[in-house]
Amino acid sequence: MSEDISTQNTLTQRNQTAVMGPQVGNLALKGGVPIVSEDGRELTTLNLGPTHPSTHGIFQNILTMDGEKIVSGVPTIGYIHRAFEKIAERRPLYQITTLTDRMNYCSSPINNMGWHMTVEKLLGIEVPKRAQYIRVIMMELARIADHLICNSILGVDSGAFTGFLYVMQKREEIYEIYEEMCGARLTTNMGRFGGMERDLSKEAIRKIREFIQSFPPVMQEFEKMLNRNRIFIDRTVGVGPVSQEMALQYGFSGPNLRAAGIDYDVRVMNPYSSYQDFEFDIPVGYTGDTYDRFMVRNGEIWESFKIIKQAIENLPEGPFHADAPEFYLPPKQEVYRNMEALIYHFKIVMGEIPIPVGEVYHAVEGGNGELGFHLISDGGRSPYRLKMRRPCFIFYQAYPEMCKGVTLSDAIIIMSSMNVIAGELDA
Amino acid sequence: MSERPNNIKLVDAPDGYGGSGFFATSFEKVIALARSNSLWPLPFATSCCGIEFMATMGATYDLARFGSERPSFSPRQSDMLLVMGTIAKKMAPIVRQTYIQMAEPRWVIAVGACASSGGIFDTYSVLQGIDRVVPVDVYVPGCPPRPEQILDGVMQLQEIVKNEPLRRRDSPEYQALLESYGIIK
Amino acid sequence: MPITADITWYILTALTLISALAVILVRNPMYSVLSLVLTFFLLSCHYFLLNAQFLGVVNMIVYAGAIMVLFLFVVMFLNLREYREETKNNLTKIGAFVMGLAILGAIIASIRRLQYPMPSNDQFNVTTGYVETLGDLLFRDYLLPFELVTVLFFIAMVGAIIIGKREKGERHF
Amino acid sequence: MQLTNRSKKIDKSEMSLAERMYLPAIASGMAITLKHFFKKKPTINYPEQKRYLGPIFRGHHILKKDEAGRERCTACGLCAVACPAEAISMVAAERQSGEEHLYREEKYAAVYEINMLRCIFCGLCEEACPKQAIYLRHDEFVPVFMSRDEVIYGKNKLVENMDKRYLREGWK
Amino acid sequence: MLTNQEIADDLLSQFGDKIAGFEEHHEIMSVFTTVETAKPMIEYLYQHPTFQFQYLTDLAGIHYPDNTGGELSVVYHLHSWTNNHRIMIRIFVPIDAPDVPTLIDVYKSANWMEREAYDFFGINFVGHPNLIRILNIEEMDYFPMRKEYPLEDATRQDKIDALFGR
Amino acid sequence: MDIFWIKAIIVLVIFGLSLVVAMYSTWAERKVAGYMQDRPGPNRAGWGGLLQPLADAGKMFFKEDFIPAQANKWLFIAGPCLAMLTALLSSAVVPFGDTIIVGSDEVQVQGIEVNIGILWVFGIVSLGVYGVMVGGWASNNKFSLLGAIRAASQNISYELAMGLSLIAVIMMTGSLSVRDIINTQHGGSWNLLYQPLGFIIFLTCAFAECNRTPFDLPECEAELIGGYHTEYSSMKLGFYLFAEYINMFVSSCVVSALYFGGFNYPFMDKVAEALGNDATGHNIATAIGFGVFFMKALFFVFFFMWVRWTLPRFRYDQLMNLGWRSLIPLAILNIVVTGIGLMFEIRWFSWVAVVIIVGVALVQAAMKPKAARGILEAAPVR
Repeated sequence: MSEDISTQNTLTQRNQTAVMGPQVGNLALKGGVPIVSEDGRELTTLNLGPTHPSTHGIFQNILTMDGEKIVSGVPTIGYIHRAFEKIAERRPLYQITTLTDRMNYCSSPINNMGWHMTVEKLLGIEVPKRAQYIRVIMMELARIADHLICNSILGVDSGAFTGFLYVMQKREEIYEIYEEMCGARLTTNMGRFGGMERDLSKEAIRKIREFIQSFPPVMQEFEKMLNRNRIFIDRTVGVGPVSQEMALQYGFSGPNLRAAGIDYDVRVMNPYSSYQDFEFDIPVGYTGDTYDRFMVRNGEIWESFKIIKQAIENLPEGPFHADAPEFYLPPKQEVYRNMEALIYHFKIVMGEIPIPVGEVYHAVEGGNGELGFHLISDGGRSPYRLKMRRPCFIFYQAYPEMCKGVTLSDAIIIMSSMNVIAGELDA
Repeated sequence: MSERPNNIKLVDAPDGYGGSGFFATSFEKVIALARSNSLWPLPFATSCCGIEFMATMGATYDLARFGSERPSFSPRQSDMLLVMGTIAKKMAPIVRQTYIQMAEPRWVIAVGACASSGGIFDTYSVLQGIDRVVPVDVYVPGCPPRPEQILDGVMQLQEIVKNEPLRRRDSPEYQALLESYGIIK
Repeated sequence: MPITADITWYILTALTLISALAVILVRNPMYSVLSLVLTFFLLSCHYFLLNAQFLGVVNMIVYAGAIMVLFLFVVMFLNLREYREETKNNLTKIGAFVMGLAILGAIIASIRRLQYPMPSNDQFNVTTGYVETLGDLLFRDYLLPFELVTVLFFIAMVGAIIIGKREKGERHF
Repeated sequence: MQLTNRSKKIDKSEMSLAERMYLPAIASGMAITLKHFFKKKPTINYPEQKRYLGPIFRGHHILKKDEAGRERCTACGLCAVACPAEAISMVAAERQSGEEHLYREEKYAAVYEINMLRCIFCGLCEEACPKQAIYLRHDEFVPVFMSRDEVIYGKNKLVENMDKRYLREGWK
Repeated sequence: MLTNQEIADDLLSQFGDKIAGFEEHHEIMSVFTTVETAKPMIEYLYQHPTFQFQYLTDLAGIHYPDNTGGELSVVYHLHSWTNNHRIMIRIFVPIDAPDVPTLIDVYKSANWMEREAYDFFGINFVGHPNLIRILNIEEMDYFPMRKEYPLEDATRQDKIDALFGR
Repeated sequence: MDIFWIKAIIVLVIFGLSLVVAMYSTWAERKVAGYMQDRPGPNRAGWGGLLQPLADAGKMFFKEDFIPAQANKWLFIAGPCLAMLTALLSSAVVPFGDTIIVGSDEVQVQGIEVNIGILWVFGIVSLGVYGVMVGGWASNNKFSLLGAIRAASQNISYELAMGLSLIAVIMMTGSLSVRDIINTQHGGSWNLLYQPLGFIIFLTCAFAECNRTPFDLPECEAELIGGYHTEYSSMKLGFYLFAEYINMFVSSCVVSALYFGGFNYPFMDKVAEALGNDATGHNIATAIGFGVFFMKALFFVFFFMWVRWTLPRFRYDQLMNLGWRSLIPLAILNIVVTGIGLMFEIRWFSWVAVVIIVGVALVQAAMKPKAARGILEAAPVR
């Protein structure tokens, strides 16, 4: 691997045709001979990505096309490979939270909480009920934000830009709630092992209640603009269907799987963080086409909304973090007064707390499906091996099969309805 | 219709010679002013910062106020390359090619820690700052930066553009700069 | 302004001839098609000059606007480099030359035998080229041929659709 | 495949003839956009208007002084260790006699540098600091940079100015 | 409700001495087995009428440099949705000949997961149709997740390593 | 003053007007989009962003002019020129107002009055596609080529339906001259009242001819980046964008002339009477008519934008289906119904078709409860 890319001589003529990305020589015209299909049609190669506007994250698809019909697609990923798993092997556990932030950046709280729960499982910490409820609220807000982005971007890719900006305002409100909770909008670094880093403030509760008030009309408006619009229906129904067998084979999970009609949801199958306390349904689709995916996400937004409402109504009193002094940072005042607290403080920050040797797998229902953390600890300050099960990475491999035989426009809609998040895809 | 806030700072007219019915100014300044108010972005969004850029484009912050809401995904048509998010070493040649394909005058904003310096991703696969492959005009810190900061970056770039002489792109200094990046015109 | 009209006519005719020659002399088929479009456009201008606006516009819509678009459509898909290297042996060249001469002779012969009606200023009727006159003619004097032609076109259209439908395989567009 | 009893099918009913004719959906969509046309805009005119970001927003770093104007930092290095981006570096020095009015503890940071482009504003340094010396301000951003040379902030830019003390204010 | 014991008993009766042992971590059982048995075992679990482990949750490679003769490990993480039960199957291969049969014909999703494991650890999945690097550039000549590579970016200039704890 | 010069001035004014309108359409588009999306749009360059078009133009003129290495240089340049030329030519026959009286001459406020005016617009529009096709082909880029192909087939297909829907109007008027068509609508009898179906078809086709959403397939951002103008930079791109806005303005003018009475407005006779019969009064009345026409046209420009920021776009085959399978049969139906109406001299007869269609839809919606309907399935193609 070359260290200094600036000296690489990959230079092309400046006024070369603007293909969006590098020409992939071996897959384009082979030695000037056009690619010909079985029945003698001359095929073209279209290089979609890595910087094509519809590849929201960054991945490349080299499509072989017959006119506007796609014959085959070869996806290339790894354009923002950041080696999360390698970095995690030399970071103390609490610093890995910042890495999980950047994995599925549309719903970082879910990733944060998933990671915290994994570690809590390893350390054997029992999280108090209030903290669990706060986590649920944050996770469901994150799910709403995630699905809002996906669905509104699907609108953008099909040409309806305006709905995107309507729901974006609501997403902005969700970010304000995060900000009240942890001080950042997107990469939240929210929560700590054993609970939350701070309680829900009055302002945060006010904002959540305000959100509950103001969200439904906007969402209804968004649905009204697209759900029963024939142009949209025609664009999406029957496009990129995924059968149940195919979904199982390709390891689908999350909304994309449920669109195919399988009601697998980690929140229901393996409830974590008090999800068993809440009443909600699992929206499922029929044939797993783009319309189903869209509608399932819409349905999930409403379900999440229901959960948030229940959680904020029944928010239990009590502490917002576990009583685990060796893992949870003591309050700053304690650090001055209490010698023990000071020692713990230093030990926690330095990562010197002994971690039990062992292994744990914990999965949460992320924005895109089962988000799992497989943590193997050898007792050191950082994980021996941390394998993240990233749903996007697994189901995106079905994309070439899904876009076979459809038109270019369909391929793009399928891509955005799958909600492939590059950070999660490439890790 | 909503009332217009009165405190919006409009662009001041450039210095020039006013008279009854005419207003002469340095042509160069007018063009620079025009350019600065019509910076069409090429969003090179790879990760988190791209999501914040969406927020910047959105109703609450509205990049359109600065005349830069027309995202042109074709490098030919854009004026500023907004690199948002981590640039892996696999991606670096593509950033560079996109930059090469852009028509002059072109500017680059590195948005966020990852694009500016690699951020927390101090690993084998991540490029430690895009200024190793393309010249950068403005760095915006933050991970991701708030929309306000992205707007700050755009306004800073407007300032740069406003003060850029028309002939800068032909100057030997600029050629030398490009050459130091191995970009031949 | 008869003199202006004359000058216009000469310029137009020259341009028409040049573009018509360009159609066959230019090697790049793309240019060739575009010259043909230009030729049609200039021919339409001739019609306008003759006060036959309807014919002119229809010529423009049908030939320049629709048929030539399809031509261009086809040419756009051609791999131009292939056709340039097409070799022509002497036999075809001689054949082409002979054929061309024969056609030229036929044209000259037919033109020579033609009787030109000479229009005079007092016979000139402004409304001759108008669509009303044309409509009157078509739907009164020539109703039968007109209807026959429409039926013919209709049959051709149906035939084209049927042939197009017979394409094998899935949808292609 | 039915795994739970909580599944709920989505609405995917056949289009009615009215929906098939495009126009009703188009009309209702256009009514929505027109309604928004006359709505009050939530836009914040940023450089002129600034939003209050909440009391715990993680912005510009600041090295606090105590009431007497002495630096709180004791150069223990916890913040540097806690930093996932490894953006903080410092050089510790012993406090000399006569410097008691400058530094609160016996040890202080002679050099304290943060690489602002590396920093990811995660707030872990603030949490790690046992002396409550480093904070992330809620009311100020790190400005944008125009060159790589200015991105490393030393103590001159980080230490609190006693004339304009930083206070973390809650919601009014 | 399926228990780990049932599965263990069933597997023992089916594969007997091919199983090197069992381990249980937080309710998920790991089955240690040999490279040759892994695939038949997974196929067996897939087709078993009651177990129905039809979902491949994850496939992870791990590097144990100290475990001579079995430096590289592959963990298959299976999930039976109908029973809502998870199980892990682990195998060890020597680093000199890391040949593991591919699972693509059982689970299509194994395709990229195996490519990722190859990319990170250099595990050679025999029978994989397209075993090339997936996340890293193809010219790379080492396997980055192996423990011997610290792999911080060597070109980083703005860091001081002198501080303790790093 | 010579009548020639008056005419020349009028032509120049119309020419300049379409340019200015096109220029400010770009501003209006951004403003309209902004306001519909709850944001203010450009407001820094001049008051309310009014200098935004100038800023864009200033920038574009001084941007590097780029010709890709493998592109066909001459055609690459010819593309935007053709687009601009055809866009500007089409406004020649649009009557912007009644006549003005200068001295003893009565001059029509119009570029040229020809008796086949509407066909002229039509012919020029059909040539307009060359700009897009040539530019897209010459760029030597696959995205551009796809855009060009889409543009060509879309324009040809929708021209048909457009022409057919027009025929009904022509049948009612008995003239191809736009001025005649406007004049028959005098006194509030706008064609819209007699040709509702034709109007909808014509408007839809106008959208398609202008490549506007929901028919903006040739340049749709999400799929083809910029379609035919992907490779264009600087003012060549400006020409393309400009041509689109001029086309939009001209088609708005044509729609308001054909279906909305052009410069006619209610009680215009009374207004004209009040203003008096002399030259000044007549000219003022004409000016009011001109203003009314302009407002109508601008409303349609706004309408174009309104639709663009509301609807998703079609897919290529759906677009073709809509054109060939829905609009053309409907247009033919409209012609037949109108013809029957004309035979018995019932001018509003084509409402019958509309009423029947709406009635059937209502009955069907009432008969079938939602639950009884089946599941949406993909429409079989072909």
